[in-house]
Amino acid sequence: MQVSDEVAIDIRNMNKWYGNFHVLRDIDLTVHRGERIVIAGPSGSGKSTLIRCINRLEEHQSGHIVVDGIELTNDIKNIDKVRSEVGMVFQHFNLFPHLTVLENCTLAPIWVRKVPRKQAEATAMKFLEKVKIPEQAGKYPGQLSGGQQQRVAIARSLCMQPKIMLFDEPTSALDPEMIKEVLDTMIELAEEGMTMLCVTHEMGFAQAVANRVIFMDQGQIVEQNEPREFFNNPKSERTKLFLSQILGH
Amino acid sequence: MQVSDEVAIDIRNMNKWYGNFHVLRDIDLTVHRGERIVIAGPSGSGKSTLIRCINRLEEHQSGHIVVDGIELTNDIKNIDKVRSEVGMVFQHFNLFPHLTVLENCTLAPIWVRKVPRKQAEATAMKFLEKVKIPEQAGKYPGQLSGGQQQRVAIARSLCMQPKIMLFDEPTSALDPEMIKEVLDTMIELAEEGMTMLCVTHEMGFAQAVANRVIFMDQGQIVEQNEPREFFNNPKSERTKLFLSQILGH
Amino acid sequence: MTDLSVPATTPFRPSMLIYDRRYRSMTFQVIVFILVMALAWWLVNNTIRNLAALGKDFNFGFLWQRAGYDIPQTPIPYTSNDTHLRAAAVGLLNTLIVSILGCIAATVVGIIAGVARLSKNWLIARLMTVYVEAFRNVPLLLWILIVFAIFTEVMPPPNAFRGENPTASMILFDNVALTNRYTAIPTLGMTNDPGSLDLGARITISWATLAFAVVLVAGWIARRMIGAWAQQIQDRTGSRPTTWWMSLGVMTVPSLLLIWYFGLHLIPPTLKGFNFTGGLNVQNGLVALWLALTLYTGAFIAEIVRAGILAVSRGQSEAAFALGLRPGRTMNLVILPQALRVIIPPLISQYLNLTKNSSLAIAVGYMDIKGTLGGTTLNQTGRELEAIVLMMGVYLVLSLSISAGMNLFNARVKLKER
Amino acid sequence: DTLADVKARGELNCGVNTGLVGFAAPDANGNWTGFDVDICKAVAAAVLGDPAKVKYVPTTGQTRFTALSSGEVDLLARNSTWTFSRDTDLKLDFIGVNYYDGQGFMVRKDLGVTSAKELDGATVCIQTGTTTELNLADYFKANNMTYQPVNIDSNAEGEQQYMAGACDAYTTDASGLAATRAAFADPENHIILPEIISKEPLGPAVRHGDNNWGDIVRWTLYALVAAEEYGITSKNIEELAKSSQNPEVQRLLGVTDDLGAMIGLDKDWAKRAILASGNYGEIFAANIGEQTPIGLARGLNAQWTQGGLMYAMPFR
Amino acid sequence: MSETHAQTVPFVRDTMLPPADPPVREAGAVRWLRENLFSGPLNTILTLLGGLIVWFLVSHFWDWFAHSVWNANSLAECRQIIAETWGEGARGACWAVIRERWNQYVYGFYPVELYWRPTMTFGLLFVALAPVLFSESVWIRRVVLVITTVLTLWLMVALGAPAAWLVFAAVVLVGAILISERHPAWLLVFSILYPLLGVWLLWGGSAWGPIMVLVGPVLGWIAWRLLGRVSSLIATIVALIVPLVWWIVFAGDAARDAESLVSLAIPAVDSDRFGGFLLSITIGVAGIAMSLPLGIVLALARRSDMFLVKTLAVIFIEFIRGVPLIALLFVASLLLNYFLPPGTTFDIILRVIIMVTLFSAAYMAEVIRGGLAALPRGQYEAADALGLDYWKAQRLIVLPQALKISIPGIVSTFIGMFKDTTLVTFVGLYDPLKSMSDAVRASTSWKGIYWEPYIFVGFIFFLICFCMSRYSMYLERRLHRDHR
Ligand SMILES: Nc1ncnc2c1ncn2[C@@H]1O[C@H](COP(=O)(O)OP(=O)(O)OP(=O)(O)O)[C@@H](O)[C@H]1O
Ligand SMILES: Nc1ncnc2c1ncn2[C@@H]1O[C@H](COP(=O)(O)OP(=O)(O)OP(=O)(O)O)[C@@H](O)[C@H]1O
Ligand SMILES: [Mg+2]
Ligand SMILES: [Mg+2]
Repeated sequence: MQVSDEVAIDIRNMNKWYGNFHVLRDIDLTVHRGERIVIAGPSGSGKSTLIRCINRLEEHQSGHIVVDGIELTNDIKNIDKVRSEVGMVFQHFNLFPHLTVLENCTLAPIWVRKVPRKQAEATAMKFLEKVKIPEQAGKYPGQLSGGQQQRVAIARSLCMQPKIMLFDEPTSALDPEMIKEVLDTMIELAEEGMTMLCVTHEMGFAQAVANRVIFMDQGQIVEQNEPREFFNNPKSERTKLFLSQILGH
Repeated sequence: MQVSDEVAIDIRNMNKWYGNFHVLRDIDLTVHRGERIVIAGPSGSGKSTLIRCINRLEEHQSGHIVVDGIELTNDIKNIDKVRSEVGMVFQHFNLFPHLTVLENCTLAPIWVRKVPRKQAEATAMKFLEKVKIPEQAGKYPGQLSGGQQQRVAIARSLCMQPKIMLFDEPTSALDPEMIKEVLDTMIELAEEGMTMLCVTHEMGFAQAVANRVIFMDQGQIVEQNEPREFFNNPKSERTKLFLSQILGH
Repeated sequence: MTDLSVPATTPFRPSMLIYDRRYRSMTFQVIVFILVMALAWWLVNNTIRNLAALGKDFNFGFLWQRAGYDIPQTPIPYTSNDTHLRAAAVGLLNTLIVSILGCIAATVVGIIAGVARLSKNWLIARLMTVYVEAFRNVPLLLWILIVFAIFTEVMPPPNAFRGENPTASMILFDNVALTNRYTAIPTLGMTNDPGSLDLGARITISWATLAFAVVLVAGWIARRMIGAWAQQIQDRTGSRPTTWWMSLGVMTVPSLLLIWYFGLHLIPPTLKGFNFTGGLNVQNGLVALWLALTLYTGAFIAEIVRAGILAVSRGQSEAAFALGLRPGRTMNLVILPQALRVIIPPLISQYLNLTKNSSLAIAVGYMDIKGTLGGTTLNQTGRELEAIVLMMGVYLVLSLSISAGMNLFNARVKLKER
Repeated sequence: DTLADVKARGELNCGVNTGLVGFAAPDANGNWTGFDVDICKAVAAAVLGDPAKVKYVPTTGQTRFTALSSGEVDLLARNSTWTFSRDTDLKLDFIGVNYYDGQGFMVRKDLGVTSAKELDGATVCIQTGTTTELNLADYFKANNMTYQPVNIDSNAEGEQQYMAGACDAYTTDASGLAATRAAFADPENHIILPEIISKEPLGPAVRHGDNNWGDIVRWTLYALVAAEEYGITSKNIEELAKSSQNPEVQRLLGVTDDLGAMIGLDKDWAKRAILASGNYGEIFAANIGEQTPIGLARGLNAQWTQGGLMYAMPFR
Repeated sequence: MSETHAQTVPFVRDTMLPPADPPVREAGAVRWLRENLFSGPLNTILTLLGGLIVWFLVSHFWDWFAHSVWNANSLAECRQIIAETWGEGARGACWAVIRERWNQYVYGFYPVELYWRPTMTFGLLFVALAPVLFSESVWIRRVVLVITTVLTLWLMVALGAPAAWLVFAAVVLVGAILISERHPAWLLVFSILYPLLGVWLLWGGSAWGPIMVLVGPVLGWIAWRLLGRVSSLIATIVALIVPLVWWIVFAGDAARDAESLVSLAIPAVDSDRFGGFLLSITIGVAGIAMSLPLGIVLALARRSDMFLVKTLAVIFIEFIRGVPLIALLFVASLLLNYFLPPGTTFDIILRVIIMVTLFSAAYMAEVIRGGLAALPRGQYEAADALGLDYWKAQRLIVLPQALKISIPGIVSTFIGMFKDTTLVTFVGLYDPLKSMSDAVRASTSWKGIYWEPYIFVGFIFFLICFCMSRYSMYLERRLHRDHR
């Protein structure tokens, strides 16, 4: 688990509004290559919005976001470049139900990266093996269990060979038995040194793999620290309250 | 917890097919009045099918099922008689959402047993008190939590004053906090001497109340024994494997 | 498999007819069957007795008698000397013409309106809402009458095009005249006419038409082949060659050559006597009916399209964006294939409705099958039983073939699920 | 047996046009008036003793004959042309002619057309399902001319099309043309061409096979015609019944013989029929005559004594 | 703001930032315009295009609407007034025709002095619908019933209803309001009685007819209760046969005898006096009321596992859905008499209602089938496990839920059917749209008037259908919320 000095994501002074509602306030965040960051916080605190800003699924209104050296502006080319460097896994998987698992995985490489189909399929199979479901390649997403679907979603992102992966509560829509298989996949990824930002409430996962835990509230970063310190010795009152709720449960 | 000698359910040589798929193979099972039987087994082993045969939600194709002295044949009168002796609680509660809790409980007594409404309501309140939710009588099922709904479902069955109760994974659709309240209700029932057949994976429950645990696999009864023996000293390989899976998890 | 028999303990008793589940459903069905048969017998018997009382018979012979009336718009040659059968055929073709044209136009209108209703542009979205609500909540008959009235009241009569200072003028380079009777459009002439193929029953097809059909089909196949070839290249190398100019070429060049070979040109309509001649006069009845059906059905289709697009969750496009797909690609590869599954079944039933609603042609004097077979023929021959039975049969066959097509499609695109 | 049915019902079901001014149309209150309607009233008066006991069933060109043959109406008084096939194949019985008509054309004056022979290539508005449709086809064929039909389904629609100039000529029975033209804001700008291209004897019809009922309707119509011939009007009828010495009048009004008994009615049937809305002449004058907006001359429909075709068979 | 470096300093925020306002260009009307109308070149073009369309429509029709004449006795007079007021050659709408003939558009040829009867019938319709359609919220029911009561009574007074009837209507309406506050389900009794009451009020005649019709089911119920103890099967059969026998054999005579003893007759109005919206609404409401039960039966039959029953239902539904309504109307007017015993004739309105009923029943069946399919299997199983038999399960568990789910579909079927009632013009009935307008135009004073009647009738149809569709959308949203 090496963290380099190279900066992968650099967010400065970033603000975002929904209409008149100030969702993200003066966000400053630097992520280094190979870092694994877990973002936690109460519901509505802007966690999802933050990571969706990073691949421009949401537009920020002031400040700067630089991903892998590319600043996110309204320039479509930059956005495209950033998006093909950044993979994203959603809470509800968002697999394409009309395509087989394999097609889900090869769609973007073929149409965005212009990879020959054969090669795209080979890569896809490699990643499907990594998430341990190569035998499901020919099935449709609707035929898989939730855990399997989420693993396909991860494989689909990996097929674009992104430098950074974003996860937005990847396990919260899953049945308890299936959470483990997805978390295992993510831990494996982390061990390979992938730069990851993960919104999650799985504190076990945070303790196991994160370099840093960021706690957000009311659109602001309230506290950040390495996991051990964060859990054992939270500084701010809000963090304490939050931790008592989710851990005491 | 007294078990009488009287036979409540007698299944002999029963077979069932779905199309060409042989789900239940040569089932032989005798249940005495007052016995509490837990049925366990891997998914797809035919547990649900077996207990659904007992009140003829499924039709068996050969062999005999005698419930409370009445043989289940295609004779509608017999089926009706058996059904009003046997209560059933489903995994997904299956309450009637358009009726209040009280109406859910009085519906069958009024329309099947022809009990006067007043009396049916009194009985219903009695059972609602037993499952500890008399105050919810006027609400609609949609307004209750899962655990409360399942307890209503139990009360609804009890209102028909059945001699035998069947439970099909009554707690598996519930959040962990709610499982306990339902299990408590069931334990209480068991203590009153109700004949019960319960498909469940709650091994704590099995150990606490069952007279007998039946283990099924591939449509057959593989092993049956009293709970202590069953858990501590399983005989067959399959049972051992299964127990290691569900207990180790 | 082994023995599937019932336990032998229950010999048959008559009471099982009612109390045994297996026999009861049979008993019930037998009773229903007897009742239905009795009803059918009663109806048929009544009909026979009524026919006898009126001294009539059930006989389709009238179809071969001389029709004696004229039809304004005849896709196949027809005069008043032809039989009622041929008149019915003309009517059927007219029904098909307005239905097919209507389905095509309604789809276009519906898709545009449905997409526009979802537009972020406030004005456009509101306008489309007004359009959709106005057409959905007012009887179709009214729209047909109003559109027809607009044509008769607003358009100039042919003689307004006449004289030194005509009050009306033709449009599209003097090729098309909009009048209050018809829209006069040019016909196609050939300097090098190859003659025509006789299909019998005075129905002919020009060889030129056939040639064009062949060339167009061949062009289409060639386009598909180019597409497949491009796909192959893409699969091999990853980048797709630009093929639009090749596709355009195979689609158009042969046709252009044919046009040049046959010397195809437009013969514009000219005003002669009371009316325009030389061109093709498309009756306003047809145009009004077509337009009203289009706008009316279009409003319903707009709702279907809107619902279909909304049914594809936002997450799908976000996932595609997150993978780096451009909006256009996302639409083609992700949104449309999913939306279509939702859209097509109700869309087809709108086609069905449109076809059936075309029977309102009677209100604007457009002679469809209802106007010929179920109208004038019925009236002149007094064969209401035969004519209506025949007409309903025709509609039924039309509808059933449309819904058979729908079922086939549905079975093919159904999403696979657990 | 229609007569018994009507008497039992206490009401005469009479099929009429859905709306043709002068012949049959409901007014703003739903009261029916017109030339055909008065026939219904006369029959109702003769049979039931009360001209108001009529239920008017509006019929379209499509539904009229079926309404009669199915028994929905007892009598069809809906300006229908008496033709061979209708009388035989359609199983109707026309019981007489109440209006001798013929098909004509109306055109705008500024079209400059003076004869139907000049209509080659014209657009002609025509009501579907009528004999006029067939006549039109035959006429143009016979004269080796072409035309473009515009099929419309009601008279009101046809007028609208014609007025808007959607057709050069409007063709229907001459009486209808006159009625239509009369109602225009500018009748002087429209002319009815001199050619009458067909014979259109319009008359009431009854179901085939019930001869007694046919007789009743037929002789009610004749009674109206005869009344005009003998000068019996609704005003002087009471007086004539007492004073007239004409034996035919006496027979007609039931003063002497009891003709009514022969058709299953009472003595006064004809008197009541005439009283309902007057004799044929009065009915004509009140609904479509020259004093009305429709303004039809008697022409062929004058009494035979006046050079017309109205000729009641003798009451004897 | 601290430099947030993972390896080095942990970061803790001491003071929370307050929410700030968005940058100016993100707020106010400017933003609204920018976002909604001019957010890009394409959108700007579209906006201009839309503006053009609006301008075109307004500029072409505005003067026509602006120059409306409400008081005139004929079209000629109208035109004269327009020419005088707005100058020669001005165009204008002549709404005077509506003013003069509105009663015909609404009531057809119904006797003027009896206009209050259809009005009252229509008002009571809302009472009958209240427990079915407005069961969702007390508030809506209250508003609907109060408005109905006020409007109905006011209109009845205005139309000169007799005092006794006013009292009757007031009692029913006010009673309905009171009952619906406490026991809305009791109003269902009125809903069941309403069809008979409605028929009697509209067509008039002796009240004994409907009463004797009602006696049939009552006798059936008594028989069922009496025999229920012996055998439920026999009881059911007898309970079905008794009313039939009663209706066919005895009801007619009984009604006549009762009428001669105690007369309960109000003036009869013949079917041929029905027209305009009265006709449309009568056919529409009768059609829907009868097609609903038929549709339910068909839907159940189509889902049955009995092959023959299912096949028959499929054939019927597909047949009806495969032919245009207008063809069925022609069957009603031309062929129905062939299919009945020689000599039977009955009212054309009744025949049309039968056909319309069959037509919408087929559509209704499909709608309800959807509702049935949406019901989870567990509901059926729970009913079975409780020992309810098929019919009880359907009646108590399945249908109440399935029908509720289907309400939006049922309403839109009704809208479609209501619009289709205009087609009766082709069989010679006076629908408000074509026949009535033709009849108005047939009079010399209004010959040539074209747009105004159409616009008026279209507007009324729009109003009714739009309100219904909005209401059903509201219900649909509510249902969605409740099912969560
Ligand atoms: N499209 C939108 N328009 C307006 N407000 C929005 C929109 N999306 C989110 N919000 C609001 O922004 C705030 C932050 O939302 P966000 O989804 O980022 O929260 P979160 O921390 O991810 O919460 P959760 O744990 O529930 O996912 C919330 O108050 C939410 O209501
Ligand atoms: N209606 C049906 N048609 C065909 N096969 C069925 C049907 N219902 C169940 N099966 C099959 O029968 C087998 C036994 O099913 P059953 O539901 O009894 O298993 P189970 O032991 O209850 O499993 P679980 O623990 O998952 O509930 C399974 O393989 C299942 O796929
Ligand atoms: Mg979130
Ligand atoms: Mg199970």
